[in-house]
Amino acid sequence: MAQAEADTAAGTRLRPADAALHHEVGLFLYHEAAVLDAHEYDEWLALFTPDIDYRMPTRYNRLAREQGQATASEGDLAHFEDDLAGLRERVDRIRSGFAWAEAPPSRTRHLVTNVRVWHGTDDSLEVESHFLLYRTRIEVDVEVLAGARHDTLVPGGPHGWLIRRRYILLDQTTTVNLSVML
Amino acid sequence: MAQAEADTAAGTRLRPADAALHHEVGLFLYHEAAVLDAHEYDEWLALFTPDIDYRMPTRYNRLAREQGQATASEGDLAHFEDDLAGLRERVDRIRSGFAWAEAPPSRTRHLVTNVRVWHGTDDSLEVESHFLLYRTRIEVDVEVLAGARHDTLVPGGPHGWLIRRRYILLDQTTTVNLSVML
Amino acid sequence: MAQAEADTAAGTRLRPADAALHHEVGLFLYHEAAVLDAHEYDEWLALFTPDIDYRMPTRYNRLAREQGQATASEGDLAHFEDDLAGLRERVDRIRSGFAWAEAPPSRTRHLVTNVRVWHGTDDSLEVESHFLLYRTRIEVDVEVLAGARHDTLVPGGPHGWLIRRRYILLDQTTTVNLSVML
Amino acid sequence: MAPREALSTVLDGELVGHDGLVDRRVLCDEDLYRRELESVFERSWLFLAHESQIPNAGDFFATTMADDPVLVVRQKDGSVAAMLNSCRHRGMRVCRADVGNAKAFTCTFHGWTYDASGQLVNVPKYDEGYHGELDKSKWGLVRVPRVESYKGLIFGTWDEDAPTFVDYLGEEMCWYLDSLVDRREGGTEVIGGVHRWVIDCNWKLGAEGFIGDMYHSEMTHASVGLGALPDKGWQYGAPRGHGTGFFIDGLEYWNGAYGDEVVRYYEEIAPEITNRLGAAAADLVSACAHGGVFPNFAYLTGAAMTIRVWQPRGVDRMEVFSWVLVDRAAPPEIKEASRRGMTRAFSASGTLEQDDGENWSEIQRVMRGSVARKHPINYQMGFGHERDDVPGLPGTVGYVNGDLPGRGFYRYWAELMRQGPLKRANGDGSG
Amino acid sequence: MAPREALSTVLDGELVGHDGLVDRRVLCDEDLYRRELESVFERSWLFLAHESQIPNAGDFFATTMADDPVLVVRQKDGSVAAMLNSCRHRGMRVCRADVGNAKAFTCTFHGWTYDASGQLVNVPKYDEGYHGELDKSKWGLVRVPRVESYKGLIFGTWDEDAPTFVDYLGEEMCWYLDSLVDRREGGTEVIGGVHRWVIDCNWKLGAEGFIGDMYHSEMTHASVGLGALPDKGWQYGAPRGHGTGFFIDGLEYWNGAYGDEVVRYYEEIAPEITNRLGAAAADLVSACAHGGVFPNFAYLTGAAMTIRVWQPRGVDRMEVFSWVLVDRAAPPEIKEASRRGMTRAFSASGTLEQDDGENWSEIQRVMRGSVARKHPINYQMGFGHERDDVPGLPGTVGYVNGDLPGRGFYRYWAELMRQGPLKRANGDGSG
Amino acid sequence: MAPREALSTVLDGELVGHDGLVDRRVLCDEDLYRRELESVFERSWLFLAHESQIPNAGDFFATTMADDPVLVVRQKDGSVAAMLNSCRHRGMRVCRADVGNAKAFTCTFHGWTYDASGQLVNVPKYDEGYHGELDKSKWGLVRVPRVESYKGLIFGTWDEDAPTFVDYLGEEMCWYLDSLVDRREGGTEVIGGVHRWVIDCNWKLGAEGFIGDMYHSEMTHASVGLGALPDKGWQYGAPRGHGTGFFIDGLEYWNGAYGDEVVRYYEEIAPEITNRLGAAAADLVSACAHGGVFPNFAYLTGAAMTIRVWQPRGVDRMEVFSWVLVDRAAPPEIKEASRRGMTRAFSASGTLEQDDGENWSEIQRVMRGSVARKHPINYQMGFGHERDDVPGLPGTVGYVNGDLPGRGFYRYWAELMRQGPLKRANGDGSG
Ligand code: FES
Ligand code: FES
Ligand code: FES
Ligand SMILES: [Fe+3]
Ligand SMILES: [Fe+3]
Ligand SMILES: [Fe+3]
Repeated sequence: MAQAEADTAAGTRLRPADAALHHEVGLFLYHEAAVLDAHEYDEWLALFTPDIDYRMPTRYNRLAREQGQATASEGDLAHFEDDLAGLRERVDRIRSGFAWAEAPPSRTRHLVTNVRVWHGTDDSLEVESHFLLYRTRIEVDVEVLAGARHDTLVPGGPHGWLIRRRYILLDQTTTVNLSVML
Repeated sequence: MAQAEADTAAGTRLRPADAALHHEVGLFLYHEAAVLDAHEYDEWLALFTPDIDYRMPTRYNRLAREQGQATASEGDLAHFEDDLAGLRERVDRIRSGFAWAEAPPSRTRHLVTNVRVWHGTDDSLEVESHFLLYRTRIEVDVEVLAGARHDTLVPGGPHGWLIRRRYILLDQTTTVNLSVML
Repeated sequence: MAQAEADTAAGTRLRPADAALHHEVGLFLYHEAAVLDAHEYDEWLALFTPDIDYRMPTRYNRLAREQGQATASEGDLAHFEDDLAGLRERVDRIRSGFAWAEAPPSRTRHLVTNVRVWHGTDDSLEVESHFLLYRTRIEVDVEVLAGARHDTLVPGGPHGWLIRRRYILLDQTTTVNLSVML
Repeated sequence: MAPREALSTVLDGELVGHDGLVDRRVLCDEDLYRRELESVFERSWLFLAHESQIPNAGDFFATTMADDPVLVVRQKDGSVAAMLNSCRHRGMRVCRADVGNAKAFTCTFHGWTYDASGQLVNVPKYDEGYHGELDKSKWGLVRVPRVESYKGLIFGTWDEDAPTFVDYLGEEMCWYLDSLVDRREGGTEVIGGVHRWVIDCNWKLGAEGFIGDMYHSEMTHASVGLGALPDKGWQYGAPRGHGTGFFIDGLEYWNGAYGDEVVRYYEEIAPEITNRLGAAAADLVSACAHGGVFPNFAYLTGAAMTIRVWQPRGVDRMEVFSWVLVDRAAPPEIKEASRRGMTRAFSASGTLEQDDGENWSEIQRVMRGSVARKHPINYQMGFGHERDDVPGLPGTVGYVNGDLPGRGFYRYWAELMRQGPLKRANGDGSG
Repeated sequence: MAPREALSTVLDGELVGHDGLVDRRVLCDEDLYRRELESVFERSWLFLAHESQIPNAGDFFATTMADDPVLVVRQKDGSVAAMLNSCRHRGMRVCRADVGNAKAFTCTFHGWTYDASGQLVNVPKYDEGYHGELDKSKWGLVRVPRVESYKGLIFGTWDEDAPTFVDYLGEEMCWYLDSLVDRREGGTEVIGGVHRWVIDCNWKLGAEGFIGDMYHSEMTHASVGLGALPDKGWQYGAPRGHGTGFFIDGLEYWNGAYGDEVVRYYEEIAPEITNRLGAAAADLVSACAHGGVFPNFAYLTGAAMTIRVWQPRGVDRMEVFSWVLVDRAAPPEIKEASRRGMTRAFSASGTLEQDDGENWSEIQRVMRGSVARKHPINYQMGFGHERDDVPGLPGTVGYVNGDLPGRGFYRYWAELMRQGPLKRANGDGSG
Repeated sequence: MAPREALSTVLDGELVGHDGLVDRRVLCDEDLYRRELESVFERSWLFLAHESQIPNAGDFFATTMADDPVLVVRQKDGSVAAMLNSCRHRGMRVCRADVGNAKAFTCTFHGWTYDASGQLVNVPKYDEGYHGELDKSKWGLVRVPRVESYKGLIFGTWDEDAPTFVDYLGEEMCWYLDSLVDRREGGTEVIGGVHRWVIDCNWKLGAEGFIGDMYHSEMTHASVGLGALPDKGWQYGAPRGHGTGFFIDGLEYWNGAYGDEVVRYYEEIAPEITNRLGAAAADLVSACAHGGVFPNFAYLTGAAMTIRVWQPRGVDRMEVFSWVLVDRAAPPEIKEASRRGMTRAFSASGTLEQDDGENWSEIQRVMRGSVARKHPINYQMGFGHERDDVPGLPGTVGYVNGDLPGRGFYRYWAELMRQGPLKRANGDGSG
């Protein structure tokens, strides 16, 4: 099994969270999606821990026997590999008024589904979800991206949880301009 | 913040509903989606209050400093702006056998996600959700529309709730033929 | 009402499951989606009963007065109509290393939404859900399929439930190569 | 079309016959489409915007002339300028907003800046990079050379030698168009916003439909319960391809569509219309009139009004820009009734609109192969029954259900296609 | 292909060489595609439907001839009529259902109504609008001028001067095709429904594949564990491009694919086949035979049977229409086994089908650039080793793994391309 | 472009003028695109891969030369072979993985097998089907006839008579390119993986941009707070269309972009660069240099380095393949800083990259109609101010903000377009 798939499936060996916690985490992710789609970036940044590790590796078409290498490992190229300063830089950029790729802004819609939650080794939660990112801009252009996210949440913040790690497994190998956050 | 975004985010200052109510409202919205996708229009109309306010404003690409006007205000053009008579007229039309744009009918699939519920000022509920409307018809044509809905529900009806207001924030500025309901 | 729609709406005359059961079934379907998207086919096959009836009928554009025949009945052509041996044969094929349509494999993402659960006549559950199957492969190709699923679950297996019947109502009449499972 | 059949051979043939038959290739042939962009659209007056959309200096509306992006901008002196929305440096779109207010347009690629009139006012590195040698006065945005406003409707043309817009309309069509824009003192204004949607069909299906096709109404719009439509009415076709058609004596028909209040409104304004335009115009307005200005401007007048443009987006796709038009002097509740009524009937979700689109897009789709497109379509209705003696109506007219304007539309289109593109200096730096 | 290289230059060249090489542009050149719609498809017999799909008067099936929409309708007198699914007025598709039963077809645009034979029977406003002058007898739906049924298979052609279908097949191919449709008393019928799916490749990849390519089976279908296929067998290619290929002595091979019951069924019917068609036919049917009628009809016969059409949808896309065929006299459980078996193997989800599609679509994709398409593909297998002395088999045949039918397919295709489009009166109102 | 205007007429005109104006049709005309695939791409040296991507025998990388699929494979003897990724039998793509290691490539259609050098080594049914008559030595994969490696960069060309890669570059451009690939002992290597994304614009917008457009940086990349860029610098354009541009004296600029450590790294290696390439090269590397090898290879050098190819995917789309390049001798933390920095700035999600793409794609979109494309774009910056006396810099150079390389790029492009396609034996079986 590929590193990436192993990674996203890791949670399955952990203790599942109960229904209440699933509900709570769902609302948290929906809140995140809402602020992102409303371009409320301060709200969004406030959902991450200071040591957030936000990453989305590149993926490849590989031979059957090399499927284990179909998702890039650490140290190889990623689409995103940001710490908090990096995310803030992206946000500042968009709000600078000079980020032409987002002026006028994309109208995005994050659909978050298949949310599953496990207890981590400490008081953290391991969360898997599927997403579809619908995006339209300027004319009739529509792009639809999809994939899975594996988030690690820790207690904190006004919404009860903060994201400490986000691992995004985008389904595409070749992408379009990634001027939006996932 | 634009009027429309303010509108859809309004609920965030309200008291969140509990898990049980979220569950109940989710089922209500899924039921609505199911009857709509099955073309059971009487069932669908029965889910609205007599004073339903059903609207979907037009949207625009605007300059960065004019983002507040990116969604049309009341009094400007809307894609939908219907009362119950208006909705019934649409339904009657489709069932007339002469609504050529729906003969043969679209095969639609409403995917409702990111459901969040708050208590309104009275016994109403304020509900936000994201949707993706998948639609295929005749040949291999597929259209995918997406957006957010802000519904106001009040107690009533056989399913426990009725929709008193529906505000749809479609993500497109330029659309296709909108012969289906959202 | 068409046979197919009747079929998928059948559950509505049954006793709805409670929130806890809805939660449990949701997790079960998300687990299924996860193993399918991770190509863990043994895990996937283990989610079905030995007498699984897995089917997806063909659909047609019909005249207004012939909408009842818009979905193929039993005995007509189906896209899928498999028993467990049939599903296993598909899985074995993909893993043979010679299933060229899946070498390199599709990167799929099953988004499962609108999950509703009812108690069946025995200790089974009747489950309706909507799905969107996002699929990308090789280059920049993306295909998006959508539809509804009506599953019958019975108690059993390490995950609490097993699928005894799956009826898939795909929204397309004309499809692409269906080398993936839904 | 046989592959690579020379365009000249096609044009020499009878694309538009004198017998009322029209070759279907005019709707689906890619080469004819590229040619009509130049021969038809570059030579014609094209609708840009309504004056009321851009009341203040710096207000702009981004539209297209055919498929070329154009900015329509209110100038400080109150005039309207239109210019190609494409930087003269490397061609970037200088404004990517649909609508707004701006003092200047700064290109996001290298920063060339144009003022509201399109003049090039700033070039970064002008001294170090260009050594001060670029003649800025020659590198302003390409202006639409002729822009005219007709009672609130702003039109422009790329053809410097075009007749005035009024001459282009012709005296007769002016009178018909006035029943839309000049029926009340104060003229018209548009409701805020634009309905935009795409239909996968050639733009001429929309254009010819609004210019000349009342005939489809009963069948196409059967779902909204119009019942039997009035059986009296006329249609008019102008030499340059414009046209209109209308019922007379159909006032009660509006009760169903928009309610009593619009009927009462019409009854109240009928004397004013008669006074301004004559009794025939009041008749015309009393029931629904469709109409269009060649090539791609369309309107409906009557109790409620809409104006629109069929923007070509390739041979088999168009984008509709549609506005709701109201008399400026109408009371607020009538404006509101118009807004809601036209939105319900004639927007992308419109209960009448949808079925027009279904017909047009299926006509287009049927022509993908090689056989259907060989069979001409029929514009023979009322052929030989034209009259020019109907009291109060200018020009040659025919029975409301007929193809008189449609034949005129295609005849004029064919004439322009034979004339071919504008002769124009190409590639110079003078804009 | 050099841009704008004149089509004539291309056609004069050796698109299909006498050395068994085929120019890849036949699969990817847009101009050649437009020409083949006219020169190949309009001149050939095209499969429309199976008789059993439309048993009752008014039953219709909507299909396409190449990419033109056609309605196939059972008439009151039991005959079958086929007509262009496009209104003669402005071209609207008159029927948008895939299948059904109707007494008449009313166009949704202006309401012209055609009866089941395509006759124009009602025109709204005929008196007021048309002044009774439209000759309705000349404006019926465009009929497919020649429709013939061969043992349940309905074919049609646009070419009025075409040979009869049987002459088009040729005596030899008739015999081979009979192993599909005439192996038992009572003939065949189709299971309800049609599998339809699209593959992004030129239609000829499917067509030539079923006509002549047994060679791919072991490699392409390795995943289903066929193991080594029989090594004895033959293939046949007809002068007009039809062809077939089959193993002999491969009966045990079916055990794996469809189970014991179909093998037993075959053993039971073998004497009947021998009796009807000769021992060679029984041999042929005993193992899987592929085959096709030029240009785009294909079939598989053997223990289970399918028929299909490769509908062109542009130069790089086709839509497959596929049916499961059964002997009418077969017991219900054999029909059911066929239905399930063919669905599993040869539908869009088919375990054999999928991998054919993968190969065909990647062949297409590889030709996007300019270099790969310059290198011809190879049809040299078995070149010069044809025989006409195989007992019981009509015509010139070769070893089952070979390119004999493929060469014939392309040779006949090239001949039609050189001949060019049908000469036909165009644009008259006579349909 | 007028429809069907003969290509020759267009080419005789001034697509690329001597006055620094370029006809926009070079970016949007479909026929010119098909011609440039042959006339430009088939005659030029095209980047294939970096040596470090395929270190071991059997390592392969699947790329494209323009839009033709090509496999780049490390041979047992350490050399690199490139071959068309298309089976010689019926054209199937023989390898559908992006990258990997393989001893041989077996076609999934009929099983022809090629070894790592492209030799055809196995043909199923060779005896029974082909009667042993197929000359396998003539049916290997089509080899790219010329492949050369320049300091780690592997290029190939279809033109057997092309000059060597070094001659193609020219002595001057070699020196500039060495500031990318030869600045330290040991040369360079790439970080694992490739960034791939598509932009809906003509490939020349990317290519010319990296070859000659420093001018856009301040405006296009204003969002990342670069502030005022250095005002000193030069650009160079080679006779065969290559080019580069760079600031000098801009070292502090890097602090913001990549942090102190890369600045320190540069200070440390500056003496080595000076020693290897001269002080001018050290200057050049100290700040950001853009550059490109005609037609579609591009790079950035300086504190961090990237190499990329603009793969044409139709006239209005390109796919970018982009790598992060590092000095082999750099310490791990500098390689890591490069990887993260270049990913943040110059991948599909890159904070600089995104805005380049926005400009390019909107330039493309603006040309859909007929008017904008008639107005040439401007490459006049610095025209007539070229110098060849800048100490340390080979060749004719100009001020860093200028169009000197852009003019050279288009002039050479136009020259190749006039020359037309390679004369080449077509259709033979010799590969
Ligand atoms: S393209 Fe507008 S400034 Fe360069
Ligand atoms: S198009 Fe059929 S009636 Fe007019
Ligand atoms: S196409 Fe490769 S072996 Fe036939
Ligand atoms: Fe209409
Ligand atoms: Fe096959
Ligand atoms: Fe840049």
